[in-house]
Amino acid sequence: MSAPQDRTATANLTYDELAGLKADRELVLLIGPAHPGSGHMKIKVWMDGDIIQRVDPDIGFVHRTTEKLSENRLYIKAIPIVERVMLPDTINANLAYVIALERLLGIEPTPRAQYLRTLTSEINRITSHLYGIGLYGIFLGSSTVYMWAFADREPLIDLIEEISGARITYSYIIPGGVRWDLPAGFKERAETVLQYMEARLKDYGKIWVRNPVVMDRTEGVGVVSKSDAIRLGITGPNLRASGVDYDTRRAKPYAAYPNLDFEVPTFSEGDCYARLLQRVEEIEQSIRIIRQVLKDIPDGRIISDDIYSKMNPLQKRMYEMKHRVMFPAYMASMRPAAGRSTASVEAGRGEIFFYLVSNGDKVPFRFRWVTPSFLNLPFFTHVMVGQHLADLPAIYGSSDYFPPEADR
Amino acid sequence: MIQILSLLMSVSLVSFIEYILPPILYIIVFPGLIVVLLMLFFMIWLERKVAAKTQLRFGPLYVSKRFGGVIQTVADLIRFSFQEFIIPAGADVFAYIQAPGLLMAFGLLPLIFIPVGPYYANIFPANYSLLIVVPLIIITPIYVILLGWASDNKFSFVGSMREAFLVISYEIPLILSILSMILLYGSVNAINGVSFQIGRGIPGIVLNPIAAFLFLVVMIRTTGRFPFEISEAESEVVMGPYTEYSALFFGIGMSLPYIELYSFSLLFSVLFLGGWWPIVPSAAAASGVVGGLLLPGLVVFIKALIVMAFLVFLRAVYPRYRIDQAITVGWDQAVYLGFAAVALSMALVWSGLV
Amino acid sequence: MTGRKNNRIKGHVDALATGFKYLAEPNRMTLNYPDESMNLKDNYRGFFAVKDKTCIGCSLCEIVCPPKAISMLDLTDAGGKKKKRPMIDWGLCIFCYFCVDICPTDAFQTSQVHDKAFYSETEYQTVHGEPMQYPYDYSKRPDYKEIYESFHDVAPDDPSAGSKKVVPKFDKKRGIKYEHPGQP
Amino acid sequence: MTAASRVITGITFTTDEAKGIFEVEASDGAHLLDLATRLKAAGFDHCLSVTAEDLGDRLAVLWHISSYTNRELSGMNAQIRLVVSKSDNVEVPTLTGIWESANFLERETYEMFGVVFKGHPDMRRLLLPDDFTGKWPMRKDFPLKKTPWRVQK
Repeated sequence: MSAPQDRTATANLTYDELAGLKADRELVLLIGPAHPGSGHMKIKVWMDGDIIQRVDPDIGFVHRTTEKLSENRLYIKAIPIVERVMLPDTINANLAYVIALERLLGIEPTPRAQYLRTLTSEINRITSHLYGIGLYGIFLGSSTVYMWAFADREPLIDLIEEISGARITYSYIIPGGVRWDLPAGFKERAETVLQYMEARLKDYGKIWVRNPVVMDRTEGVGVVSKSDAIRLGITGPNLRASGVDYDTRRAKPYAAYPNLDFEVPTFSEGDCYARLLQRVEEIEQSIRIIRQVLKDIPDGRIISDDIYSKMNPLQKRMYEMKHRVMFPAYMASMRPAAGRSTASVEAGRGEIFFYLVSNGDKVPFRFRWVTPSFLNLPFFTHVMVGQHLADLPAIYGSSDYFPPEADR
Repeated sequence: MIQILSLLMSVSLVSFIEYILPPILYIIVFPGLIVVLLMLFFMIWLERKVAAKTQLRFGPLYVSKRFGGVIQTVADLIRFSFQEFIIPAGADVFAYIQAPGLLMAFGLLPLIFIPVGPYYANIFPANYSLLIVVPLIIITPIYVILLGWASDNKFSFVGSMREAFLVISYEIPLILSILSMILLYGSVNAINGVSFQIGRGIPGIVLNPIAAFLFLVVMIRTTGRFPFEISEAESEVVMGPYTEYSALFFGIGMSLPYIELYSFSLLFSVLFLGGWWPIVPSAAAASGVVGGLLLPGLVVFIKALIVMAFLVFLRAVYPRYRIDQAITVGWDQAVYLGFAAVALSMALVWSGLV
Repeated sequence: MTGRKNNRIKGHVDALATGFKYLAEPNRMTLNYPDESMNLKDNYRGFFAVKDKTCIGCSLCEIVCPPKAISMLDLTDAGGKKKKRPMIDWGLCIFCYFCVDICPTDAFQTSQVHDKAFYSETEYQTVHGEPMQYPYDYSKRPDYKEIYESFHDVAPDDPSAGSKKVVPKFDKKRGIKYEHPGQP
Repeated sequence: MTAASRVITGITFTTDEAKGIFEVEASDGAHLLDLATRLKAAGFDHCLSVTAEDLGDRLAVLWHISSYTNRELSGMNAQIRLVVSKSDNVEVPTLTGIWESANFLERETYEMFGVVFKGHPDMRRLLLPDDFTGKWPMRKDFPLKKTPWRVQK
């Protein structure tokens, strides 16, 4: 029933008839963009009492036209741009772009570079999941797990800093390989950090994951059934928490993943609690993968012969001395032959899909980005409907939605 | 005028100490305004510090670094005092300005009726102290609704409605909890209650643990501690009823839960923790200000501080409940628990065990 | 640790006990930044400068710079010889080190300084680490000296000036421990 | 592109496996819907991306699809391509009826390329601000402020 335009029209109605006038009871809340629980987006919520009737996510507050930017720059310059939309997992974004570019160029990275890519990618996945768990904590009101998660990213970030020299925007992966080799004594230090992480996960379990209040808040809330998850195209850990056994690392193998032994955990419940457990399980799997990588990593060059042969003698000498890849001038002038390529990479939040088109020019002709958070948008329109207002942060937090990543 | 002057002239030093000084002391110094202010400074600092310690960080540090940043709250107060006070365009100005004042008044009033020493009976009529404290504590939601309504903000209003729903749902458990102690002590005079506990040598928390637990839960809820920090839930309703307030008025909104926490904790230590035990003033000492008010008051205060410290520590452990879950507990399990507490008290009294 | 069956009382006790554990034994990971600052690793990507003698003015750094922070300036040296040298706009630089890596003569001198503070926008733009006037005042060219040292000396406007240098160490129990190398 | 082809349930894909391209071309709107229905039935259960390419006088609209449940199909990012002539508002049929996950992706393609998806339930702007007045920013003829660059030849 539509809202009566004239308020006096409702004067003669009985209380029950008034209650039937849903539009009259409707409360429209604008959550964001300046709201502590919204992130850089506006969520328009229609409420009936405490129940959410309709949600319209208004995104784009941090839209930076990055697709257009990268279509107007050299191929190599897109590396920092793809990183900057997905700050919690820059390596995975970087990797996805470089894979697409390598497919265009026809370059194959060396095995050691593949393992190093996998190593950094998995460390990054842990930091990304910790970021998600921490923000989930602050959404539900637990500042402790927020601070813990952000503090525990520190040792992991330091590990990649040892390799790449930067803390967040690594720009580590380049066509043909990676830029720096492992420093001496890295394996021992990484093992220390992994043991620390494992011990800490137990404490996370006690204060957060198995905290009765958390279980009350999250169990049975925001349920996404398996068929719904597939229908809505939800991706990443959120998809697996609904019982879909799909992981890009296994379905569309890349880097060193085909050689590694790891499990893809899934949960059948599909509620907020399952999504939390999913992330914790994936951290454990990532620890397992990192251990394997450090054990199995082959020796050899970290840059493919195509690129190595283009270096000048000084740069080759620098590589032999410092195991640091210097760019040949080719990096600034590469022109892939006309063609198209796609790349899919499992990032912390889900599948990154890149579609790269070259027309033989020095800049990409078309560079399409699809980021996992953008694919997870149906959480707002479908999953929140019918839940309480207080469940909105719980579902938002559990989906690990990252506005800059969706807006690009 | 002349009459007043002559009255003042006739007041001797002794009667000044005996009749005029104690109420002033009680209201202005302890447990009244000055100690409330100091307690506020200390408690907010302690809460931040305790949370920080659990959260792998330092907390307030840089204001008075040598003392662990203990005067950080004073610095905050100074900052609040110099902030611009903004009245939103759509606000009902009269209600908007008076609501925080009324809230503050009704937050502070219960303090007058909580005896912190046997001398209290000489200052104020103490015979009905518990009966007066309870309504004063649960009247605040009216002003919180006023606050939310006057702000002309949906989040304020949602927050204040939440506060009202919650306080009303926890009224019955609170009353049942206090009722069971009244039944047990056989008096609505809190001083008699303390004498009862001291006389038997057993604190109320041992006599009726159900009532004590229930009172603790209601206390957490009414003062908005975690896991019941629902009406101000930041990620849901911004700052709850206080969203539109700025400057000192926001400071009032922020400090009000702590003041409520203080009066609740005093009441808890009087009703359940044996009051001023182990200091048991003799009849002679009880008639003096120091022996009858200050020393026992200190004991009650320390007990209350420990209770408060525990409650603020909960912030570091729990997230918050959803409002319907909290209300369900208030109307459902908590009421049953309240009846169980009353039944336990009745059984104890009936069987003559205490 | 994953599983749904949970004893509520045990859950509350566990949560409270874990909280108390960290309260009793705080495991602080904060670096009190202006008072302490980290000794960064050798490959940390900090501010850098151009060694004038090695630079050949090939413009590759300008071409590869993703945010276009580098622009080549036409300079004349004391002998009247014309040359191109990169001018770096620190307000745009993202420290990706593409320029450092692409340099065919390895003319960039890197440092681990990352926390240099600028007072004004015009100080961002530097040649050889020396601020340029904006609009570019070509008459006030810097003399060609090695600027590298100036990055390593703690500048007076450096926020971490006079701070204790600490070294992060990985630790099985505490994650990261900051150690003072100077102290026993 | 190397000309290899692969047949999935009667539909011939132009493939270049090394580059991860599996493409099928739709001749017009009706053919597109028919193709999509058959691909859905074959096991492609979600839409990964909707986008367009500005080919000058024409516009190629692309749907990238993949599968979560079918192990065989989940290894590929198949793409359906529909080339239409470029105008201010290009009209193509929506595939949200077949893959609901195309909803936001089609909205984005609409505001960036000016492709109106007929039958889309909610054809509004998504990312761009409400007061943005320019037309279709991702098309190649969108005016840019250009700064010149140099490339070593």
